[in-house]
Amino acid sequence: MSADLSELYQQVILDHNRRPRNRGKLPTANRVAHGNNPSCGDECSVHLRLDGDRIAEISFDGSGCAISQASASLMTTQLKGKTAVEAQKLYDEFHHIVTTGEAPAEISDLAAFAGVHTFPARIKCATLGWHAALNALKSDPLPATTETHKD
Amino acid sequence: MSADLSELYQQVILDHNRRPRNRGKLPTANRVAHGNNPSCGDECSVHLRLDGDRIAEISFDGSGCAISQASASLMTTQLKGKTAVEAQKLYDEFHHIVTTGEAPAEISDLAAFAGVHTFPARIKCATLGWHAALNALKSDPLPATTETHKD
Amino acid sequence: MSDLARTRADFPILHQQVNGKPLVYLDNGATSQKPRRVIDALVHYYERDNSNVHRGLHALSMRATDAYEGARARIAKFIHAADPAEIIFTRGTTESINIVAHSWARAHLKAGDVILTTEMEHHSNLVPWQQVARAVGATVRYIPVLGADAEGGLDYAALDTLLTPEVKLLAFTHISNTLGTINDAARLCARARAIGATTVIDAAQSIGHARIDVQALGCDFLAFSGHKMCGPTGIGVLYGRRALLDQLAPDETGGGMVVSVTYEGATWKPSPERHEAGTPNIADAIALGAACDYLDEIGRDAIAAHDHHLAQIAMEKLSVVPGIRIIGPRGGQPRGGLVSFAFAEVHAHDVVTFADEDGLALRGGHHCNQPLMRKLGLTSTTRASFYLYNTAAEIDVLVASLRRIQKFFVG
Amino acid sequence: MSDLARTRADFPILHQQVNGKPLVYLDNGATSQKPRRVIDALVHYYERDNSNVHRGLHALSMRATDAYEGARARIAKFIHAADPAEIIFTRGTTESINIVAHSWARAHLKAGDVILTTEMEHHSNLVPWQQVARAVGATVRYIPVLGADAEGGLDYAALDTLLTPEVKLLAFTHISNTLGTINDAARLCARARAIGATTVIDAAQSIGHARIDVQALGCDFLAFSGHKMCGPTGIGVLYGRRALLDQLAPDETGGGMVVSVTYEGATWKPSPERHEAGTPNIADAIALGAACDYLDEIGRDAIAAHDHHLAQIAMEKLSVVPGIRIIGPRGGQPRGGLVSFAFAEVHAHDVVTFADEDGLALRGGHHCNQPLMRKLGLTSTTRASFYLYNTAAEIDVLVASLRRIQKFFVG
Ligand SMILES: Cc1ncc(COP(=O)(O)O)c(C=O)c1O
Ligand SMILES: Cc1ncc(COP(=O)(O)O)c(C=O)c1O
Repeated sequence: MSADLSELYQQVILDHNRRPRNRGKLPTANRVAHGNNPSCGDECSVHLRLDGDRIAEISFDGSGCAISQASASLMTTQLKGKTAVEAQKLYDEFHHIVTTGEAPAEISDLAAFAGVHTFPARIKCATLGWHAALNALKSDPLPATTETHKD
Repeated sequence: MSADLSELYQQVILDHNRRPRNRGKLPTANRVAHGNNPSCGDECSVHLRLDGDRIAEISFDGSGCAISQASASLMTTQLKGKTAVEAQKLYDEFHHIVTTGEAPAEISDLAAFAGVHTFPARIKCATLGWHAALNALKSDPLPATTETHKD
Repeated sequence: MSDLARTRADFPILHQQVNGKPLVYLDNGATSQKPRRVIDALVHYYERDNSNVHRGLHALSMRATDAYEGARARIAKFIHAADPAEIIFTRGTTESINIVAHSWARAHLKAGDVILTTEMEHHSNLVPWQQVARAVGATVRYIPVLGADAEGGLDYAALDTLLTPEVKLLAFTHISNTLGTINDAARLCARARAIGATTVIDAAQSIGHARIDVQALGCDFLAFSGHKMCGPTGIGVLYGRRALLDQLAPDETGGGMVVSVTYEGATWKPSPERHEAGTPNIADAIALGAACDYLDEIGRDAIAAHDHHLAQIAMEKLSVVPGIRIIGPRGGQPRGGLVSFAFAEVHAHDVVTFADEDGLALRGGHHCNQPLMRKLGLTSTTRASFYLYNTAAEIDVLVASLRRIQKFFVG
Repeated sequence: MSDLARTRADFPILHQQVNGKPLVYLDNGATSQKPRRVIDALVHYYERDNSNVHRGLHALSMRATDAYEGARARIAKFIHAADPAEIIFTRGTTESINIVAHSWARAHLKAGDVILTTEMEHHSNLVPWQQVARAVGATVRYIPVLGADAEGGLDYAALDTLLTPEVKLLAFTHISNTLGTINDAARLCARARAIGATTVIDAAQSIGHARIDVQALGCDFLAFSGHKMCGPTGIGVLYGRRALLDQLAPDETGGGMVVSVTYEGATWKPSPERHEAGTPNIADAIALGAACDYLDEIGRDAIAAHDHHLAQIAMEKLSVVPGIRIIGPRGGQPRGGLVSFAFAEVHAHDVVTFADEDGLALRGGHHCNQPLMRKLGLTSTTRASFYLYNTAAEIDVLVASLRRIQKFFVG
């Protein structure tokens, strides 16, 4: 297996793909948003319960490749307890990681996605769940789509 | 001047182009048809007076290249006195001349158009007036167009 | 050199390494590669004859016109059309179908009418009909596919109830790009004709892989793309019966398709000009003619047999890979040269990314067939699609790669 | 080797004989010739990278996608668009204009509205507006051209009365393909914007000959063809402001432009995908990017100056040929690199056939401009149109040929 490919499918990612955390619907959710990646058919719904301005609970649901599923799973573990502003900041860092491969020292598990940057076609897989989560935070009833030219 | 080109612009053709015969409207006409060549904008109207089943008088009108004008002019001199059946037969011979370059001995002035066959793009110029005349004989109120794939 | 080696030598692109491995191109359902001769036709045109067509009398323009109209006649012969004027050059299958939807269907369909199609259509032969149905108040109905893995093909028995007098149009794919199913096009056209419905065949997947005789098929319209039949991108064909095309209002208007224009209005030429507004894609039309020559030299029966042979081998070898579910026709049933499959525990995109490492070009996704995927309970499949230059040895590369993938993800 | 000789060396087609004489290609208004680099871009694509775009994850597909989207970004830069998503690939100018007519105009115009255009439009920027006007009950009005030989250009003074509140759309050509007139596009757009009208510029004749900055021009839509700017046939562009394109209903539907499809209906992606249904003309889009590189290396200001220089020489030398009537701008007035003229006693087609004998490629006819011809009292003109590879010596060949023709027919 090539170095690029083992960078892409790191152990953390395979683990989250095989045993996704916080998967399923959240009965107590007060925000929900759906994201899809029209070019490949990946789908991801994020359900969350906002308590004041903090994410008290969060789950995801959907189907897609290992990258998109693991990313959504890991994301739920990172976003719990965060405010919308903190979530956006975390996403900005994550986006930087997956587009440049540069992982700042202080971020832990998200750095596992640094290998995505050598597979530009997979960036939108990695960001799918995040887009849904940010949309859910905005209570945006529209489906998030990562199919833009900015990714 | 090349042989092909002097074949195309024979003296007969230049003469008819410069001094067209039977040009203008025919006040006594009982049949008229209009033809045009959409790709180049050439136009030709043929006016004729049918007397029984014979063409008693015939004229043409329009604008276009030397080939189309000379052909229409010469045609009027050939069709006068003919029946519709004879006109069609003459056209068939003319069409054979301009598409193959083979001029049967018994046909006179029409043979001047044999040079057209080496300029396939000009065939529809040579046949424009004829199409209008045949349409006039059929009293077809539709404009004749030579812009078909048969020419 | 064997025939197959000779064929492979005709395609410059095949002789390269991808990720350090020889390229194994199994994405022919998406687009085919181009033989030297087709590339040369483009180069020759641009180096010797390039000029605008139709309205020119100088040497280059006459040469370009002759070559362009020659390509039209060549393609008419390729599909046994009665008349070159029945060949309209378009950008591809999608545009061809849209022209029928815009020009024919909007003029001929009304509220209450039914457009009949199938559950296995590519979005390009589905969404345009939904759009026109919405515009005129018609309904789209679907001929079902049979079997949990669509292994039964179309439900022909359902035609008896589906072909009601309200059906004015039947549009269907000749070969499914997702299942590989070969539909019985002549039978479908005959049934439609019997109730006076107009027929449209999406021949995108069949045109380069089998003999096509539009008169024997008895269709009214047929659409295909050049890029899937060894031709260039950007060129395709709408075939239509001349009587229909000459009546049809043009979809696009502009230069080249008019007889007379005034500041008040315009009148149209007959087909094919009436349906080709503006400067056409001259070079690619000519190169498509060269692709027809190439395919006929190899022989379309030979290509179909080769495709079928590879598909059979692939079906056999894939069916024993752990965790794989093959969809589409089984056993001896007719099947085009492609195999679609899903791993229970590995997503198609991970499969494609891994296979790429082995030099394989595969396609993973919904194959522009979302509703069918949903019906089959899938979100995506991986597809290996074969063509005249593929070899049995390449299938071994595929199978080895898939085993490795299964092992990596599932253990 | 001079700059011009070097430029000529870039174009393989120029180095041939026609009827035993060196080719003198003066039909650039119809289509331009292609430099080696553009032909090479096609060959390279088909020999190395060919694959379908967007939906693929294997190496070839990613390379093809990068090259295709790279071309979009390159063209955005070429016309100073704010965003690559504002570049829609089409077959050419005619299709681009038809898309605006179908998608924008049919949705936004209603009975009583006015489409304003000019008396000098190419059929492709005239007939589509007449058709949409007829469909929705709107009216087409024309900005007059001034002078017996249209030497005065557009009647800008007439704008005061023509730009009524009913005008919802202003569509005009940047450079007239028949007259050579260069219209003041920024001024026309500003006037239209002031009354809230949407603007469409037909840049077919200007795109390869002058700098174009869509933001400085202030237009809403701009249409052009690749084949007139050293690019291949079959590819062109519709530029539109992003806000407009994202709102616009798609004209064609099918694969690649949908988000989600069910058996009931579908939803669309944003621009540019929403307006590019089906497999696009990948190779030619990429080669159009190469044409942009080539033109910018030569420099569009240098090209404009060269065109202008040749047109001035041609005007001077033609004006003393007996029997010739030159149409379009005179004296110092802005004029693109083309000259249209009529002989009093020799029809344009005879001129073209004779000139061909001298190796000259000229265009004779109505130039897809029938209403203007009629207004000028002509049925056709002969047009010599210049480009970056033409020389002053070629104009001498033209003039000598025209004198010979005049002599043969008139004496
Ligand atoms: C001013 C103008 N507009 C539109 C067109 C049409 O361009 P195309 O035929 O490439 O669609 C042309 C070219 O003939 C033109 O000169
Ligand atoms: C069955 C089928 N129909 C239609 C299409 C659309 O063809 P194109 O994208 O060339 O317009 C395809 C190709 O993807 C196909 O496989």
